[in-house]
Amino acid sequence: MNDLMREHSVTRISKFMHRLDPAIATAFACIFLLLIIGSFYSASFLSPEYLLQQLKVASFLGVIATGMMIVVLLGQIDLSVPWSVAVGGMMACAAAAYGPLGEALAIPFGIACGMAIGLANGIGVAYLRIPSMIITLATNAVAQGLMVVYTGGFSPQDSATFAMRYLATGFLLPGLPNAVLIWAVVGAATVFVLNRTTFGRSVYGIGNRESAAYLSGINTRRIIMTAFIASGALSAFGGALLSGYASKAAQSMGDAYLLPSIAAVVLGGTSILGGKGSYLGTVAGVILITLLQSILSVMQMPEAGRQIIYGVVIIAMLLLYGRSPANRQ
Amino acid sequence: MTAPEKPAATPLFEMSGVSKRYGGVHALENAKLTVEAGNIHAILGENGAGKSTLIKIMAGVVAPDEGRMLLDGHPVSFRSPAEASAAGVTCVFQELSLIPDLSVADNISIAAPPRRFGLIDRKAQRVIAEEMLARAGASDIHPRELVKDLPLSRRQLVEIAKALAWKPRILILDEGTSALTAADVAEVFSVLRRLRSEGLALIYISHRMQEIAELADQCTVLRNGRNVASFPAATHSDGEIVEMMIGREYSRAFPPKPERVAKDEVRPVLECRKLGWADTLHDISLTVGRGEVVGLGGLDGQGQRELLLALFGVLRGTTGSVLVDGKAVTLASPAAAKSGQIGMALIPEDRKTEGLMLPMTVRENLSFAVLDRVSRAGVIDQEKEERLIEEMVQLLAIKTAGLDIPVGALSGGNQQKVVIAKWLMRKPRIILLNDPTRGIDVGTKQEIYQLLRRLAEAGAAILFYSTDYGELIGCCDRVLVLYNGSIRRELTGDGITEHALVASALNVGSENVGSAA
Amino acid sequence: MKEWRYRLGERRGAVMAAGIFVVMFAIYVSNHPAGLTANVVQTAANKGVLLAFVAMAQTLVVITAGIDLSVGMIFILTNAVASWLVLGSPLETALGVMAVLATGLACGALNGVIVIYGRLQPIVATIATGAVFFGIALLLRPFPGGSVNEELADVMTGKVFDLLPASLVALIAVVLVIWVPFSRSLIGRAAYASGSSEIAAYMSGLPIRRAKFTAYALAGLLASIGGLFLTFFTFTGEAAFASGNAYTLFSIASVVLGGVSLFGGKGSAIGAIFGALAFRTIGDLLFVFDFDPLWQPLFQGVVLLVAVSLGAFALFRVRNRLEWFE
Amino acid sequence: QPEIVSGPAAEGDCFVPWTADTKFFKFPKKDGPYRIALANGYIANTWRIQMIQTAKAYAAQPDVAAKLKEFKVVSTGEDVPAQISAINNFIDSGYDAIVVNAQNPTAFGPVIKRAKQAGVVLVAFDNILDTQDAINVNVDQKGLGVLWANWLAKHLPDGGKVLEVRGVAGTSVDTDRHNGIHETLDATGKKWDVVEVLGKWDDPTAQKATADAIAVHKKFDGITAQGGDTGVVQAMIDAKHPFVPFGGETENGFRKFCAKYAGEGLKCSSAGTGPAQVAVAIKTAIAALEGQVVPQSIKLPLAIVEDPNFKEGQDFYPDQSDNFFVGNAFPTCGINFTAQEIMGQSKENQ
Ligand SMILES: Nc1ncnc2c1ncn2[C@@H]1O[C@H](COP(=O)(O)OP(=O)(O)OP(=O)(O)O)[C@@H](O)[C@H]1O
Ligand SMILES: Nc1ncnc2c1ncn2[C@@H]1O[C@H](COP(=O)(O)OP(=O)(O)OP(=O)(O)O)[C@@H](O)[C@H]1O
Ligand SMILES: O[C@@H]1[C@@H](O)[C@H](O)OC[C@H]1O
Ligand SMILES: [Mg+2]
Ligand SMILES: [Mg+2]
Repeated sequence: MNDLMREHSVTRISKFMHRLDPAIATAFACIFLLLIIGSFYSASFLSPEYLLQQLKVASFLGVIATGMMIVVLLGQIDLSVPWSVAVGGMMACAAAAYGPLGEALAIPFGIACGMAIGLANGIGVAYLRIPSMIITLATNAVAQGLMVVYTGGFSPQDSATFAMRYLATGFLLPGLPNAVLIWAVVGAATVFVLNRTTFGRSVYGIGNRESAAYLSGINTRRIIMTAFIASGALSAFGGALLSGYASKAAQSMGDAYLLPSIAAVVLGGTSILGGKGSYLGTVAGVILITLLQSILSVMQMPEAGRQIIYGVVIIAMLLLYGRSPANRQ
Repeated sequence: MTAPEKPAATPLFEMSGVSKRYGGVHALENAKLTVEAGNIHAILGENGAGKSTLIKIMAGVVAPDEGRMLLDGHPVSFRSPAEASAAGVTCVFQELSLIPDLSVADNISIAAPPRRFGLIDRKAQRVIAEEMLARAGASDIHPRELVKDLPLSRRQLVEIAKALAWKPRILILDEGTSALTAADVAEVFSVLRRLRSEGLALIYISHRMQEIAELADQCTVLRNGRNVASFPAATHSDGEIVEMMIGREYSRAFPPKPERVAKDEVRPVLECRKLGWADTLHDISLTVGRGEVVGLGGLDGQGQRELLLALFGVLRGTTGSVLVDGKAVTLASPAAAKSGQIGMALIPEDRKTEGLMLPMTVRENLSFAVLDRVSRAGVIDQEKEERLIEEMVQLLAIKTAGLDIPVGALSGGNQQKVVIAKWLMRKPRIILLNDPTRGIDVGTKQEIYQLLRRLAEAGAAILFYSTDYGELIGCCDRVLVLYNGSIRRELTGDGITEHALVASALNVGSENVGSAA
Repeated sequence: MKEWRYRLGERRGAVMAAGIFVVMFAIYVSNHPAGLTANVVQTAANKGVLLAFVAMAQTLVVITAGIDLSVGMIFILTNAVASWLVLGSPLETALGVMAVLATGLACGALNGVIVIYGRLQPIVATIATGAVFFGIALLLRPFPGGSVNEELADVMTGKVFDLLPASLVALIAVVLVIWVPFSRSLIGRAAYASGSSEIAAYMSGLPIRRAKFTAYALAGLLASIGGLFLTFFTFTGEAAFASGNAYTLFSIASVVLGGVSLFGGKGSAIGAIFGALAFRTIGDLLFVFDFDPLWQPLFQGVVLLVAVSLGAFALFRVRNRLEWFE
Repeated sequence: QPEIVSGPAAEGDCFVPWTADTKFFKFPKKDGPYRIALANGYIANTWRIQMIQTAKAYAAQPDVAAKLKEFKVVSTGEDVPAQISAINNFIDSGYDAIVVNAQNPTAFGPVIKRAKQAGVVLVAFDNILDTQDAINVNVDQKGLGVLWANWLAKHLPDGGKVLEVRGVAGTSVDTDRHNGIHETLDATGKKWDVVEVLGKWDDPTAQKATADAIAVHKKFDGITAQGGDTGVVQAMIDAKHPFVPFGGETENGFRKFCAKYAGEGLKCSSAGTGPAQVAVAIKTAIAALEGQVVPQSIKLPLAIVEDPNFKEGQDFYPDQSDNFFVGNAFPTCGINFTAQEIMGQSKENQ
């Protein structure tokens, strides 16, 4: 009995090592490298406050990139992230205008609105077979249109509720910002879902070969739709957290999350073609992107140089570990 | 012949000392091959013996770890298929190399299209296409048709036509006929014989022994990546050759069929009445009883595949009705078809796109169709999964370096076993098989035949489409021959003969068939 | 008879896009206060052609099953370059134009090298190069400014024989000089082939790398022609991040509207051009209908959504569900 | 087309010439009512939405509406050529005047030419045009920078370490404000250490940039920010950074903070201009069409509120959204909207 269990845990560990592919290890190495480079500029880059601050800010991207990753694993992409984030934040704040009940349901309502966008995306991709790159672009435009109408017409309430603020900036555990805690919970749930559930398996299966998954009796369309709904929900949740962080919601708040979320997912070793990738990689990618942006900002790099370095660093890191195999074996 | 170590002329092509490893697997070890002009050379071996690897090295697709190749006595090494083809070595691959979105004509002249003013001359290209299609015995294919709109068997012919456009000196067919029916094969064979008479060297890989016997001049047998023997054809019997391939004694190919019971004593499990779909299926009525293996015969493309897909819930807008255990069912998706009360399984035709997720692990592929059974509330019970998988791997003797390697790294035959295994894990009551032994070696085929019979004995109802008449004859209790989307004839018991199969497949009276096939 | 079926089939995407465009443009013009005048057509053409160039650029890459998320930034960067160099005497201007085109070509070639030899996924690789191109544009034009040879600009955005928009003529010329030879060359075919099935293309011995490289490089060139026209149209250069991104996204929308498959191997630049013109007309419709200004973005979004969903109707004809996955 | 005349302008209190050298235009008088178009670019932020609401409200005022046959608004997004085309279309369709918030100050040369030929009055506001041939209505962006820097210099007599949160790189607004700040600080002769970060006129971005800067630099003696001010203060609160003098814009959220934390050291100068400048632009267009004399470049007064003068219900609204820009009135022009009148107006109509 005992032996058996030991054997099991051994295989689990070796399985884990098997899964920790070199890409992720390299990504984490790059994080350390960045910090060390930063510390030449100022020792504060290694201070706990700075690191925690980075983790906290990374949490928003982390939550949003989680949704992006699920969709990317399917071999799809979600370009409606910017306005899903904004809708999540704006609608959560809007709900708060409706008394204590509204306030209590603010975050769920924001998430529900994001899920509605995800549902539209999901129906488009799964049932109408419209390429995700284009349907999500269109729903993004529609969401933007709705928010413009809404802002102009309904005298919106846009301050975050106490709960939103607490989730984004408070401390449940001393020393650990709640945002980080939330990201950890979202991350753990995602790892579980991706690795231990039929949904997760199906996501990988569909990402590799949808026709084979379908003929295996998987309801691939429902899985795809669910994944897009999850992505919409996570973007909107990210938006709600972000408005908690800024204590208010604003239209442009999602703009800064689209390209970074894609870059984070891919820097983390997830194949943009789908079917391959692990959440740990996404964590690394998110931290990498956040740190890079922060260090360039603090070093007062002018915007031009910032863009150039940002691009060059991403390419350099991908060249280091993100290359696809050569054709010839 | 007096001094065999010093042949009179240098052979056209020679390779020796060729080794190739994939991780721990020796795909080839010190393999050799000598090819003569005007000669058809068969390479035989079990799945995973290294046949494809050998010819991929010849054709410049795979770089060998060791070894050398001589063409006309001069050392050569090809860095790409194009280089090999330019040197006269052209391969029709086991995996198709046609571009689905381009037309047949575009594909045939793909690498070196005729040009005018530097641009592709489509008129000239069309002329070439028509000529090559004719040489490949496929002049009925329109050169402007897109390849993806052609059925698989036609694509194979286009593939051959394309290879011919290179004007090769050595033409390699790696299971180039595995998707073809007897009639198509006959046509291809006459083409190959003509090419031989024109002085080409042909290398031919097939798992169909009777094809080898009919066609080959020389045979080379591989086992586990090593040469076992090379000998002129007809110097050994089929049985001897098979024993060389599998390295053990070979018993008879097909398990015995049970005594036939009267038709009305068989309890029908699957029944369809007047099933129709688009222009492809018309008024198909059939029953498959408990414990029965019912074959589907006929030329390829007569609706057999669609019939299976219709039963499995893949086709929309079918007419007529399907009954399971006497009750009418609606099959709107594979998910519905595989569900509890119905318990249907479909072993699909193309394992690469329909059966497997090649980059995923053997484990993940095996349990993919039973995820609902090994999970509770959507959470996978890993121990249960493991148990079922191990059982299956043993039952089907799947040869793999582990459960956590990508299934794509297995040989073709073992991949096919994984496809079958993943469905057997559900213990299905109704099993639909779409040409399941394509590309499978005799040993494995035999295992599959036995398995089918065992499953039938255990109560499954089996509907089995095969392009190999021998299989239909050997395995099936009844065979339904399809022609143009309807059942043309039902053969039973001793009435299942090659003669009858061919005759009804061609939709001619049996008296007209004479020596066909 | 059968030949016609094939001929139409080969152009289905482009014909559809042209149809959508014609219908939308007809609605636009018939509601325009000024009606169908040469000026109205010229205005629409000048705006449409810019996107058409960028969409053509995107098409080349998409055909190889890649994607170029930096086209918009190449467009912006070459606009910045042009606002410095396309000036002065005819000779200087000509050299300036060459330099702008060379810049675009170089950007495209860089993308090609990174994607092909670096073996990086085009989506991320071009997100990153896009950042670099934008950074350079910002170095060149920290604020909007610069100028262009105005005579040339007026000619290129004016009318030929007082009737035909010159920009449209230029677009047709570019199609004839770049697209037609490309699509009929071995390289072009290899580009299609590698987009359709890279492994099959490789097995067939096609020059995949050269083809992809050419596609990316020409995409850069086409985007720079767009950048040049942007300069002719605005007389100025600006490192506008938002519009760079917008053009990239619009180019993808145009390509899809134009029947080019994002999975590669299918479609043509002609389709993408009509897709771009149709896409641009969506915006124009706002002008002729009296919408509440705050509802306009929503209207545009909904029209886009409907337009991209049109293709889904073909789905109802699919009778074999496996065709979903092709 | 317009006659260049010498001043003064009609309604001299409202139509204030930018400098002493500013030209004056007198357009040939046209009979009303007029067809006027507003060609907006970017739309998706509160400022612009507020601007469009103000424009509609202004055009609907009875005395204004009486002069208008048609008032049409089109927003073309961030794409300059689309805006150019929209203006061309307005010209071709015979509009009398076009009011524009230009997506790019230098790109409208050809359009200006065409408008001139067609006798169309072109008025730019907010993001104005680099030209002498169209009317510009704007606030003094550089002056805003100067104002903020003076505020800091006043509160930090010995100089010190200042955080400057900038706007969108490459825009003239950002550059002008930045130059104003630096020239003024340099002129004090004190020792200033200015740390620049990019806030992109966006609260979360500004907040993150500020948080990073605080984490690394620990302490600043003063802060100036253009846009995103609410986020900047929020970051200070989160990082427990002591409150310091602050020169910023006019967001309601920012002003709420200024009022609340004034006692703890958040000494604010809040200045800028409301989206109501669109109304001044429309007013100018009408005046020009009526043949009145107007300056080519009109300088709008800055709406300035400084510590300790933040008055609830006038300078800020505790119960209202953080996002809107307070100071939506130009009393000298007879334009007296309050922001929540604008943002709330359709709610009543629902
Ligand atoms: N790309 C690869 N990676 C890892 N192992 C491989 C690869 N290709 C082939 N192998 C292994 O090399 C061995 C020989 O495979 P090969 O495909 O040559 O067999 P084959 O004789 O053609 O079999 P079949 O009749 O099934 O096609 C097999 O064990 C296979 O698993
Ligand atoms: N993609 C193709 N595949 C096969 N044959 C083709 C293809 N395109 C053209 N052809 C054939 O090539 C010949 C002449 O080509 P040509 O370029 O004139 O094309 P076409 O038939 O006139 O059609 P198109 O309208 O595309 O030019 C014709 O016989 C035509 O049928
Ligand atoms: O003037 C700016 C306006 O153009 C922009 O839309 O919002 C912020 C303002 O400062
Ligand atoms: Mg093989
Ligand atoms: Mg077949």
